[in-house]
Amino acid sequence: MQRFLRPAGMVGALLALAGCAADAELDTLTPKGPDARTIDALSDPVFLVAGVVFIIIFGGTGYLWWRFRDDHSDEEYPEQVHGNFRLEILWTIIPTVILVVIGVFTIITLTDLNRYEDNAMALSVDGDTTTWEPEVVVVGQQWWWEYRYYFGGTEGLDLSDARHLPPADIVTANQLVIPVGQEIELKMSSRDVIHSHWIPALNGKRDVVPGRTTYWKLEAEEPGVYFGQCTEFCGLSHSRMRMQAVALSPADFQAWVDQQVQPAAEPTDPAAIAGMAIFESQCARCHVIDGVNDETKGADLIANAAPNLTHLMSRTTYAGGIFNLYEPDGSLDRTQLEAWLRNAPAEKPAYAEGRRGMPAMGLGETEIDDVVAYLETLGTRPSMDVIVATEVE
Amino acid sequence: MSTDTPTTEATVAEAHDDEAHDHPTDAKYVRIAILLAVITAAEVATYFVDIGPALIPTLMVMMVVKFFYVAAWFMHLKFDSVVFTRFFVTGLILATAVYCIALTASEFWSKG
Amino acid sequence: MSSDAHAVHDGGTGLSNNKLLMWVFLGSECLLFGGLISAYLINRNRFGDGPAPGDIFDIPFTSVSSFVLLMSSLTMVLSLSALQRGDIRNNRIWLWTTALLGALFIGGQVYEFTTFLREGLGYTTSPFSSAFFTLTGFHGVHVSLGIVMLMSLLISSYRGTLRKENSETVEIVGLYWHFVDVVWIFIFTVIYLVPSPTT
Amino acid sequence: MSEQTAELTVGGDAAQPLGVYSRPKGGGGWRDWITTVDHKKIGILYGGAALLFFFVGGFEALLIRLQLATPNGTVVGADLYNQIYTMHGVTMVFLVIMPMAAAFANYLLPLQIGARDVAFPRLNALSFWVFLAGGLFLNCAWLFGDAPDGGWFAYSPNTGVSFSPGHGMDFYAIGLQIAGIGSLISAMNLIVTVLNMRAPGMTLFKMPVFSWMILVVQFLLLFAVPVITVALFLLLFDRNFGSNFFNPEMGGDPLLWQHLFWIFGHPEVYILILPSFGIVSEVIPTFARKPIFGYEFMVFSGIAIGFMGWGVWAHHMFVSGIGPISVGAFTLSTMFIAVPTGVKILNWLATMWGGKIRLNAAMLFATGVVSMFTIGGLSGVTHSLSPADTQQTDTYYIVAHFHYVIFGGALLGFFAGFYFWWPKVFGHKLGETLGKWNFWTMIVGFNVTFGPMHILGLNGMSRRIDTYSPGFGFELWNMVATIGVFIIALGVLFFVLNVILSARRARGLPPEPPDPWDARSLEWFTPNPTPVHNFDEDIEVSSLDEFWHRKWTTDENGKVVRKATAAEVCQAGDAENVHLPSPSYWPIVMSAGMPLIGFGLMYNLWLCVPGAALVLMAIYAWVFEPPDDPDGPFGHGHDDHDDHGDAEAGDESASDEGAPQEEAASVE
Repeated sequence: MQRFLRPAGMVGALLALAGCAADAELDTLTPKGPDARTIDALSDPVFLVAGVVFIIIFGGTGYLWWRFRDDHSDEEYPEQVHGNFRLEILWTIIPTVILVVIGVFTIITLTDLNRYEDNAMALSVDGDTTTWEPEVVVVGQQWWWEYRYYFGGTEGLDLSDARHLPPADIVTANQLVIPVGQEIELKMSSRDVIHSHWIPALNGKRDVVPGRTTYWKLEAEEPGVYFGQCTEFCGLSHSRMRMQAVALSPADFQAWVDQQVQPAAEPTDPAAIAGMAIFESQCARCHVIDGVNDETKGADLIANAAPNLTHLMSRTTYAGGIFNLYEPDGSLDRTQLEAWLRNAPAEKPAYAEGRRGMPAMGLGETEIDDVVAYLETLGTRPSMDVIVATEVE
Repeated sequence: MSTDTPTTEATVAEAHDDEAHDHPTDAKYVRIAILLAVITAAEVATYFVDIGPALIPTLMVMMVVKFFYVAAWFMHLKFDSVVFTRFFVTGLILATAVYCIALTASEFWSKG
Repeated sequence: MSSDAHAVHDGGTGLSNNKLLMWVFLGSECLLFGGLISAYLINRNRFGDGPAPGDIFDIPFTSVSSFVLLMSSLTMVLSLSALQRGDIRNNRIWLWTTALLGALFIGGQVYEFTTFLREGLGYTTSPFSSAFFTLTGFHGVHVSLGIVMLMSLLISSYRGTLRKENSETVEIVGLYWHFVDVVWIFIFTVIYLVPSPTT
Repeated sequence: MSEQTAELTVGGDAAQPLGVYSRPKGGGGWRDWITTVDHKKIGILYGGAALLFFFVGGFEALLIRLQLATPNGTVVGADLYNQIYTMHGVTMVFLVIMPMAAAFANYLLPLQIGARDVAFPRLNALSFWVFLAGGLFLNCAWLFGDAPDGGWFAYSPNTGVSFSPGHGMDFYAIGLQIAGIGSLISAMNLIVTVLNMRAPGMTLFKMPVFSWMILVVQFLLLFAVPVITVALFLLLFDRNFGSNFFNPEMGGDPLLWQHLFWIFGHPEVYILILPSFGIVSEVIPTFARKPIFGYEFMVFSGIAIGFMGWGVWAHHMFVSGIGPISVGAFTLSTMFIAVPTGVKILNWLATMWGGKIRLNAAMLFATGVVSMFTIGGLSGVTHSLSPADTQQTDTYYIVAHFHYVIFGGALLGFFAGFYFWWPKVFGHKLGETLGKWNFWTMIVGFNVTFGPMHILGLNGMSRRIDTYSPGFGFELWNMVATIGVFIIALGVLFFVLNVILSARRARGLPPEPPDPWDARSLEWFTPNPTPVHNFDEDIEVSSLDEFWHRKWTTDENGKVVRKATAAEVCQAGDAENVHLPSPSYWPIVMSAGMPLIGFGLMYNLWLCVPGAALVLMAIYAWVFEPPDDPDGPFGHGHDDHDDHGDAEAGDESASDEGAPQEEAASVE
């Protein structure tokens, strides 16, 4: 990730320190999109005002300690002052005025953030050119994110039962792929408990609530990868529910779409064929691979869904965005993936016995090798830029 | 919320006088009850007679009138110390305001 | 009522502690019932596949039981008025009547609940059903507690300890009773009479 | 419970002979404590219990910080971590700050208004024992290996039975319900006390600011507790009886929980902080040796905070998907609650201005509150801006904010109160040297712990995460915060040492003479420690700071001159034959039944039977308990706690045939 050194002294020493932190991919003070920038433009001056007020009060207290300490130089009693009406009115009015000013700007910003653009972009889907008003359906569940793309629009899409959604053109997990420079509208819901979708460099957070639809938006100014984290406590593995927004140039985005709308390729390698059989008998109870099974049968989980694996290899993280799929040199991180297949709950806490999270599948070592061989056939590896930028620890 | 004492003192004296002399008679209570019964009958009548868009306001007015009569006469708020009224009314207003705001935020009025 | 300087001075309201306590408590109860009523209102059109409120409410029946509860407020105030006159006999009669009217109301509620159950509206059927039973159930528990208080008053009356000078006790029980009644006035209008969603 | 007990005012003369109903007969030692109805002893009990829970909650905090000291921490697992942070929050809010405020309120409020006791002494004892029962019940969850793990805010549906299938959230719902009963009873009792029991001449606007703040808090409790009661009932019914309030699968609405919880939860914030504001408003004038600046403004700003506190709850829900209009409205209401708070801070500073400040431990803590709370208040303003809040909420920035408010505001204020009123309660002062060590370690440790959390939060560290990965820039400041928490622990240790050592030093010495601080309010009229009957005789109050005005006056040049020494002004505390309310067994018995009912709801409904039986027996016995114990240490006659007020009772007993009868007040 790029480092961003904020000009020191702008909002006082404390916040400068905050901005200086290395590798701060979740930093809220380094906006990379217009929405986050709008928020930043509102909060920075307020931090400044708050800092000044604090220095006055803190310094004032220290000054009073020193100036009016009882030095026992005489026995005189201080004058008994009971109050001053004018002063009281003054220091009621001054904060009020400050807050009115801040309030006006806040409401303006709030209105800005709730205004959704009517943007559209041309997109070729399966050979047909359509006009896509960029929007993505976001579904949270314990403990990963699903992103669903409906290129025909989401008019009339009912998210009140997110466990049963109509088939989408693209279903992916944990990495929200977006075209750069477009405002993306997010329609969000949850399949189990409340989660919160937050990509700090692009915009603030918004809860996803089961049974309801919440709306949010984000836009990236530059191609790149922007980290996010679920921020509403959602149970056991709340801390292990992360995501990334991957912003691509329009051409790269089109290329990505072209890949994603394809069903999975038939495996040819014998190990991969064996792996596919294991997938069908074991994994297909929960996971979907387009061309092998589909969502209609439902997953054997409370949330009724597990990540769609059709283009697994086009993503760079898995298990709620906490493991790298690739080594820094671009090769598959076999060790981690095998450990995950061997005993998932040991790698990431989950209530598998309560049908939440991936259980230990009880696969033998050869079976694991076969499944890995099959998974490797699913989707195309992304560019090295993306692999390096998305790496998590 | 607060009770400023001088007025309280006066009201207390009044209240005590009331208790001694001006307490409503049983006949008065019965008349109130008949009034309440009549209003209830009118309320129930709205179930059988369609009065259009005036229905909910009418019901609310009748409800408030009943509420008021029970509180003022049967609960003696009309005669007792204003302190009691303040407690009750504070609770009522607070509950009404807070829950109406909560219902508004839950889009009850538009989707109810 | 003497203007005893000790009893009424700047340091207090001069009001009875017990009565003040009851009023303070009733102020607090407004927030309790407000919460339950709001929970009902938010859920009243969430009846799922179960019966809808507009289809299942029996307004004529509920009107009768509401009327019964309303009249129990009259008998309650008459019992207090009797005791304040020192009329123990009428005090007991009216206390009995109040308790019986209260019991009749509870009986009506039990009947209403069993009818609803028969018609497929169980406690777990839908958010509407849960909210309805919770709200009216809480009110029913309040009425029942009121009946227990009335019976306690009657017991102490028959033991000879409920006399004119304790009339404040009856008054305080009465405040509670009337409060439960005004809550029902509210519930009857807002929950029953205001047209409810139907399927 | 209170509604029945308040009502069953049944004459008791015919019912007395049965042995079970006799009042406890002294007995001394622990028996005095469990049957006491003395507001001072109850206050000490509240304080002791709160300190005990403070150590429990503090231990949980240490574990949290150890787990987060380094990335990928392995001190505790995710499951245990979620239980620990939930219980840390619940414990500190409901079992430490609230009861500690109740400790100060119980001990000092009657003294500050010149009363012998509260209006309903037995209800007072009941509220303590019920609180303790709730607190112990909650912590029993640890013994069952199944502590609540849904956060103190318990957002549904994560706390529903599908996602939290153990009994943890039942412990939460029932435990808080029980503790809530205690708070509600206490609130009603103290409101009646303030309204009816003030000393002659003490109008409401001659009450000290502390008493005022306690009164405001009781109103907040009175109206806020029923809201959480509703919420907890609905949660309990959802979990145990299959109702659908918060279950989205059946069409229920998780946001209903949030509304109910925060309608309670935001007034709760002021419930936590206002008592401390009251304490600071007593300590600063005493040690600056000036009256509180702008008394009326202090009182009205407290009332305004209490009032406005009802209109801001949805700022906890800015990102929950409520509409933009709601967000805008709550943004504005939240911002302007800063105004009365600012008025308070400036008035404290103005009180110090021109004073002669004695910087002892109590004053250090009080001024510590002023500056630390300011930080919390200002960070509060930054997230009242709802757009900014979408970046800040649910991060460590919020954790920093509310610790500056609750630790830097409420808790430091309580420490100021300890140092200030310790001689009043225990007859000796706490040591100054250790006191200063206590202050400086705590304030340094506090800032080292929570200061960095501002940075962590703005750097994007989420709340309620059991671990974090390296590479986000969280390592340094988490380590610093963990070091800080041990400095706080050291500060607490200094306090404990101070308590022990100063008690040892005071052993065998005569108690501290009255008025060790040249104080201003009524509680210092009595000797130290406070005699059991509080005041020998009623104090005629003619002004705010009555005690000070009896000692000092101004001469013709406007100079303050002494007119009497404290020893001349104070009462001797040796009055005899003062009728005091008799102790009672039933408050503790009644509260013992409640956890049994709770366990019954969770494990086996039959357990509810003995629980309910205990409660009912206690209510029955409570009602028929004789008004007094002729053999008791306090002489006989009627309970004397209604000596101001309750005109009816007095009139009746005087007017009628003179038959022995129980006063209404004694039945509470």
